[in-house]
Amino acid sequence: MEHIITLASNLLSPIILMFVLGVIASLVRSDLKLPEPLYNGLAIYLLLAIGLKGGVELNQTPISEFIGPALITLFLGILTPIIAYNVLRRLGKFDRINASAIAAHYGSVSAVTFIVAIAFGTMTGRMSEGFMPALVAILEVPAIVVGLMIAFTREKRAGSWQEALHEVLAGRSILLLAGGLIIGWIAGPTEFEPIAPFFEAGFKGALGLFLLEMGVITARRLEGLKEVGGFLIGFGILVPIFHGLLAVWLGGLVGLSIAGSAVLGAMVSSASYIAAPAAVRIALPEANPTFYLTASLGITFPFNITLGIPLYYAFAEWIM
Amino acid sequence: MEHIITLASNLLSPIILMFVLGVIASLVRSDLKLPEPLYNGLAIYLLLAIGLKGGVELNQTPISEFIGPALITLFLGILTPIIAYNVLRRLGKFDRINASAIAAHYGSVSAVTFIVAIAFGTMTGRMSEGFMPALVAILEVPAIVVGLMIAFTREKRAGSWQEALHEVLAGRSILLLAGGLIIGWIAGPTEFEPIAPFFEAGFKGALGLFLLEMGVITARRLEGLKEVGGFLIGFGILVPIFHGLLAVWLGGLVGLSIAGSAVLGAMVSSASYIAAPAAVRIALPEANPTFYLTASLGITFPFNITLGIPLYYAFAEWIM
Amino acid sequence: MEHIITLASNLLSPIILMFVLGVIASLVRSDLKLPEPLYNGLAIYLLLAIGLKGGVELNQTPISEFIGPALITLFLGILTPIIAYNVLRRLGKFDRINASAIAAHYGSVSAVTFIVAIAFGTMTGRMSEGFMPALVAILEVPAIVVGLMIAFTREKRAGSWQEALHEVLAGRSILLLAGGLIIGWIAGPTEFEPIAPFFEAGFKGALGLFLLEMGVITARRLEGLKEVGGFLIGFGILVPIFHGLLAVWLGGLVGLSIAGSAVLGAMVSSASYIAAPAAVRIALPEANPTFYLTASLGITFPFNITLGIPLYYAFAEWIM
Amino acid sequence: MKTTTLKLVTIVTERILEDRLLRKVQELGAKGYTLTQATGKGSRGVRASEWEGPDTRIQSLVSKEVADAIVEYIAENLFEHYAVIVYVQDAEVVRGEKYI
Amino acid sequence: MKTTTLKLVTIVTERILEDRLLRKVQELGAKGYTLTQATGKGSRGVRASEWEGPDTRIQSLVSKEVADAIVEYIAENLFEHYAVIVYVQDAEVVRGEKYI
Amino acid sequence: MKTTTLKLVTIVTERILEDRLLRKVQELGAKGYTLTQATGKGSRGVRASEWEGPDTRIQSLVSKEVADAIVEYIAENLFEHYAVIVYVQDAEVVRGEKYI
Ligand SMILES: Nc1ncnc2c1ncn2[C@@H]1O[C@H](COP(=O)(O)O)[C@@H](O)[C@H]1O
Ligand SMILES: Nc1ncnc2c1ncn2[C@@H]1O[C@H](COP(=O)(O)O)[C@@H](O)[C@H]1O
Ligand SMILES: Nc1ncnc2c1ncn2[C@@H]1O[C@H](COP(=O)(O)O)[C@@H](O)[C@H]1O
Ligand code: NA
Ligand code: NA
Ligand code: NA
Repeated sequence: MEHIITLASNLLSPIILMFVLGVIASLVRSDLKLPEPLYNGLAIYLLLAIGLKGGVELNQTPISEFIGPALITLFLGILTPIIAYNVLRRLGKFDRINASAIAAHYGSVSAVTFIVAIAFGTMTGRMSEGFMPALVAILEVPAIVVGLMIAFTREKRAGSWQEALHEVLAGRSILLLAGGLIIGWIAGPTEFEPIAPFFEAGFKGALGLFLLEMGVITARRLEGLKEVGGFLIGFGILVPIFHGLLAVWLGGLVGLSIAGSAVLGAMVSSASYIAAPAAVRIALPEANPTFYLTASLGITFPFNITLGIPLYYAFAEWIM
Repeated sequence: MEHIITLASNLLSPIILMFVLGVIASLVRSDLKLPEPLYNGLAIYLLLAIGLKGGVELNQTPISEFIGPALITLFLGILTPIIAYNVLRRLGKFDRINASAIAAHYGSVSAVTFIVAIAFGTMTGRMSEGFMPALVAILEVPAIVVGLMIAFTREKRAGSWQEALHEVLAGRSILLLAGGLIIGWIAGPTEFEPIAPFFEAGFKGALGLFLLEMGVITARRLEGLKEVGGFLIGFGILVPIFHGLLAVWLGGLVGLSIAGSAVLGAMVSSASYIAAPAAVRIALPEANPTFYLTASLGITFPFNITLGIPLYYAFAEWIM
Repeated sequence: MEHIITLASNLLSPIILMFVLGVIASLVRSDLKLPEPLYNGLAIYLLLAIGLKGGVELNQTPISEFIGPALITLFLGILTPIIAYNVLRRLGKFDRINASAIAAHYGSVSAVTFIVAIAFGTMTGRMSEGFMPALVAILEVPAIVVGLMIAFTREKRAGSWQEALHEVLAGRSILLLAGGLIIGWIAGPTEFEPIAPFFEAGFKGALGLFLLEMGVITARRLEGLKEVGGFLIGFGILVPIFHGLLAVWLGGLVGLSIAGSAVLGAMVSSASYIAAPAAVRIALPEANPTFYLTASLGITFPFNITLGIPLYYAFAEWIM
Repeated sequence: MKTTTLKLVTIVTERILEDRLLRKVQELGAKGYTLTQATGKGSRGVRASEWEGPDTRIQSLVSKEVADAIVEYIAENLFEHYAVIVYVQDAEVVRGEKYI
Repeated sequence: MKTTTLKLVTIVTERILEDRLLRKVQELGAKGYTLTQATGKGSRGVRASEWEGPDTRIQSLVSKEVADAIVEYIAENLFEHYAVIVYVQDAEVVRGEKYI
Repeated sequence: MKTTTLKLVTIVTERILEDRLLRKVQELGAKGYTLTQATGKGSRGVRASEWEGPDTRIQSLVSKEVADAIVEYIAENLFEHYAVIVYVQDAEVVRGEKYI
């Protein structure tokens, strides 16, 4: 009963409803659409804000608390693309290129899903550990490397492995998250104060505006659903649930709080749709973008921000 | 005396002065100009914020209070384009196409005028009813339909009636206002709180920045003044005053507060320059945009935000 | 010792670190880059905010306090380009065109350096006089006029003197600063209140985001360092220090506070990279942009915001 | 490398016509198109990017017949009431069969 | 549909020259123009869109004579000191008299 | 005014290829290029400007040989897996030696 209330409170929270508004706008062929530079700017703002805040709180955290979660995140970043790859190959009969391309996405992380998971926690009064953004940075890269390695080990490929790696490491998600973390960590709470109103008070509203546009973009991806077939749709829901619950459980084991485990679950469960697609497009141009984009953006992302996140929180509460 | 003070306080309020700064910048051929994506993004922000806030307050309003104002707004949305059309045909000797095109604009509503009217109220300590944004949504569409119907009844036209209607209904003004209202209504005050700093605290400043750019755009329209002739200039001031005072009076009759009646006056008096021009351009391409854009954007808009709004407030106070 | 702490506190303040992050992003060839319309919009916001705040405080300042600093600023705006010109001609053996082009930049002012100087003061608890933004407006124009006059006096030039002057006077920096000052002055503290959250609370964070992009832009200019040679690099550090210390000293003489003198030092020391380059490009197309842009943007700007500003504060404290 | 000469049709017009024109152009046989934003000035005066957004510039690589059909459609339906310009140029492509 | 062959002049140059060039182009006989934003690289190095804004790309459909005059003006007045490129192509239009 | 006829190569492709292509185009002999943003539709469906940013449109004025080399490079390396279009047109320039 209580979980149904939490679920409803997520589904009816303004930021999720803004996402729905974006979906509707796209379906009725409205001209409602955030201008691209603004959408871009909001992404920069959100990533930097998350990084900064994480850094400020990391500044106050004994490093010993952080080691366990960091290692488990790294481990999950290597394990989950392997799981995803095998499910796609064995059960889904995907070819090696497409399977590894999709696997790279599901091993990596969606920063927006992470942010929504944090916001869901604070809105329902459950604060996760301050160092969670550092985990996002740790989770983002390895899975993409693993995914591409699977594809590159046997044959010579058309794409460029080094360029793809550069794309991820020098990509703005990593730079803003890691940069923000370091800046926040150096600054600490006192120095952060003057810029806090900008980066903290406006945060959730800006996230809502961003999700409005994410809704528009997601809706466009729905067209791909017919093409990708039933298997990938099932994959895009069940594998994230499995990854998510696994991560919640392991998170609990290494001492994360309920909210922290749930957020880790959301992170690990989520599929990348910014860093991974860019890297995969460069390294594996033969892979079909319709598969990985429809799955990560059209299926897993909306599933996670609506149903997945409350589920991970519920599971985290249940096991602790 | 007191009214002169209110008038001055409007004319000298920072947001109106920013509008003036925009006009001046344009006249001295400055490069000062908000980049288009930003102007666009501000419009989205303002409409959504107004909708959200309206929804949150509607959530706390008994529906019975809302029925009267809603019906009267609908009635005014049908009446005012007919008045405008007849004035333009009979007194102004405009042809049917141009008369109905202009009428569609004057029946519909300018969201920015509405927002300035609300802001003027709160700045002078007079709160209007929370559900006013819902009235904007009600007022926007009918007049455009009526205006186009007048043009389409007798002859077959070049433009497309259905596309024009789609343009209005799926247009972003309606989607953001109505969507914001529903989201705010579902969310209620508690759920709205986390996103309030973004949508509420920043609101008036963002409006100022938006008006800066409106000033630039308005000034460009002033060139059209020579072309449109004296009649349309008079029309653009007197008809809005008549519409406005009528609406204030009817607003009072159905139980709106002083501020509520004044805001309704400003809304009804205002002429659309976003939804209506787009719809008219599609449905009535033969109509001359210089007429309807110069009138609504070059004459009525600046008149209303400077002199009109204080006038409607003064009249509302006087009759109640 | 205390000064070293202040210096560190500047170098490690989040907004300076964001600048560094931008530089790093550019060096590792990241795609991290604020979209141009956003960067542009932030510039408008910052200039307007500074103007408004200055105006509001000017409203509360007896005009007699303002006369001295205003005159000294005007004097420095005429003196510094002459100093710079002579150093470049006599010591640097630059030709007349390039010397006067660079001189125009070093006489004029960088609004961002000014803003960082103000922010540094408030972060370390030292408020400068409220009318400082008015001094920026006074300082911006004369130096450009003087610089161009030097070039135009002897020969007829290819470029257009009137167009260049129009570019500066109707340029957005002047319009926003002067316009903001007047609006803020008319509005006063009470009328300013409703828009204060937007223009005040968000200010420092927005400055940080802006500096991130300034870092990206500055890093691109570093390529020019090889071309411009050692003399210009020395010039870009030593002449600003001399101008800055001179201004701090004169600021103290005319009664400015410690912080006010330091901010005046930063202003006078800084080199323009928005208004001056545009004017010089129009009036002196023969001048090589690599010289003046590399010097002002690649050398003096980063020097000032990291080391220069703490130096001017330290000197101001020391002499008073 | 074997090349074919095709026609590059360029249309600059009001944003409001974008959807309608793209549908029409494809109906008339275009297999693809490229869009950019533009502002400009013509017989109907300055078209700066204001509330209505910038104008749209449509380019499509098509066969001679399709190019003629597009130009004719625009001349007959849009010239009178809309701000629009259309012109046709030659362009050489490889794998030309993809575009016709 | 009767068509005329006109000249399409394309100029890519610094934003700062936009106003001046547009005035000049019209003085020389152009009846209209289309503007887009561009960045690029040439003999004067990379022109990325920075504080100065992106470069401007002016296209105008004009008669042969006007095209020559525009190219000549640019060659004589702007080539030396500004980042600028200009080239001329053929383009077929209907109602060609509108543009000359 | 003496003019030369050169080739104007236009490429529209995914943003992700921009850096690589610009490097290659210059390796093959191009002395400069102009970039604009574009969206569009082709055989791989609609390319709207989303998270990936808009497509990139590269134009370069080069000699016939360089044009051929660029087209060949793209046909061989990019056609199969990427959204890309390339076409070549004539363009007259003054001081043509600057671009070859
Ligand atoms: N001679 C021209 N050369 C280039 N573009 C033009 C020309 N005339 C018109 N245009 C473009 O076509 C649009 C509509 O022109 P018009 O219908 O003549 O107002 C203008 O806004 C320009 O973008
Ligand atoms: N060969 C070329 N092809 C296409 N565009 C060029 C070429 N050369 C120069 N440009 C454009 O013209 C601008 C100025 O060139 P430049 O004056 O040579 O530096 C560049 O920024 C490019 O946008
Ligand atoms: N026939 C065409 N005319 C103009 N542009 C095209 C055409 N076909 C494709 N394009 C452009 O090339 C891009 C890639 O095309 P494609 O590889 O066929 O998907 C599209 O997004 C369009 O921008
Ligand atoms: Na994942
Ligand atoms: Na109305
Ligand atoms: Na200076």
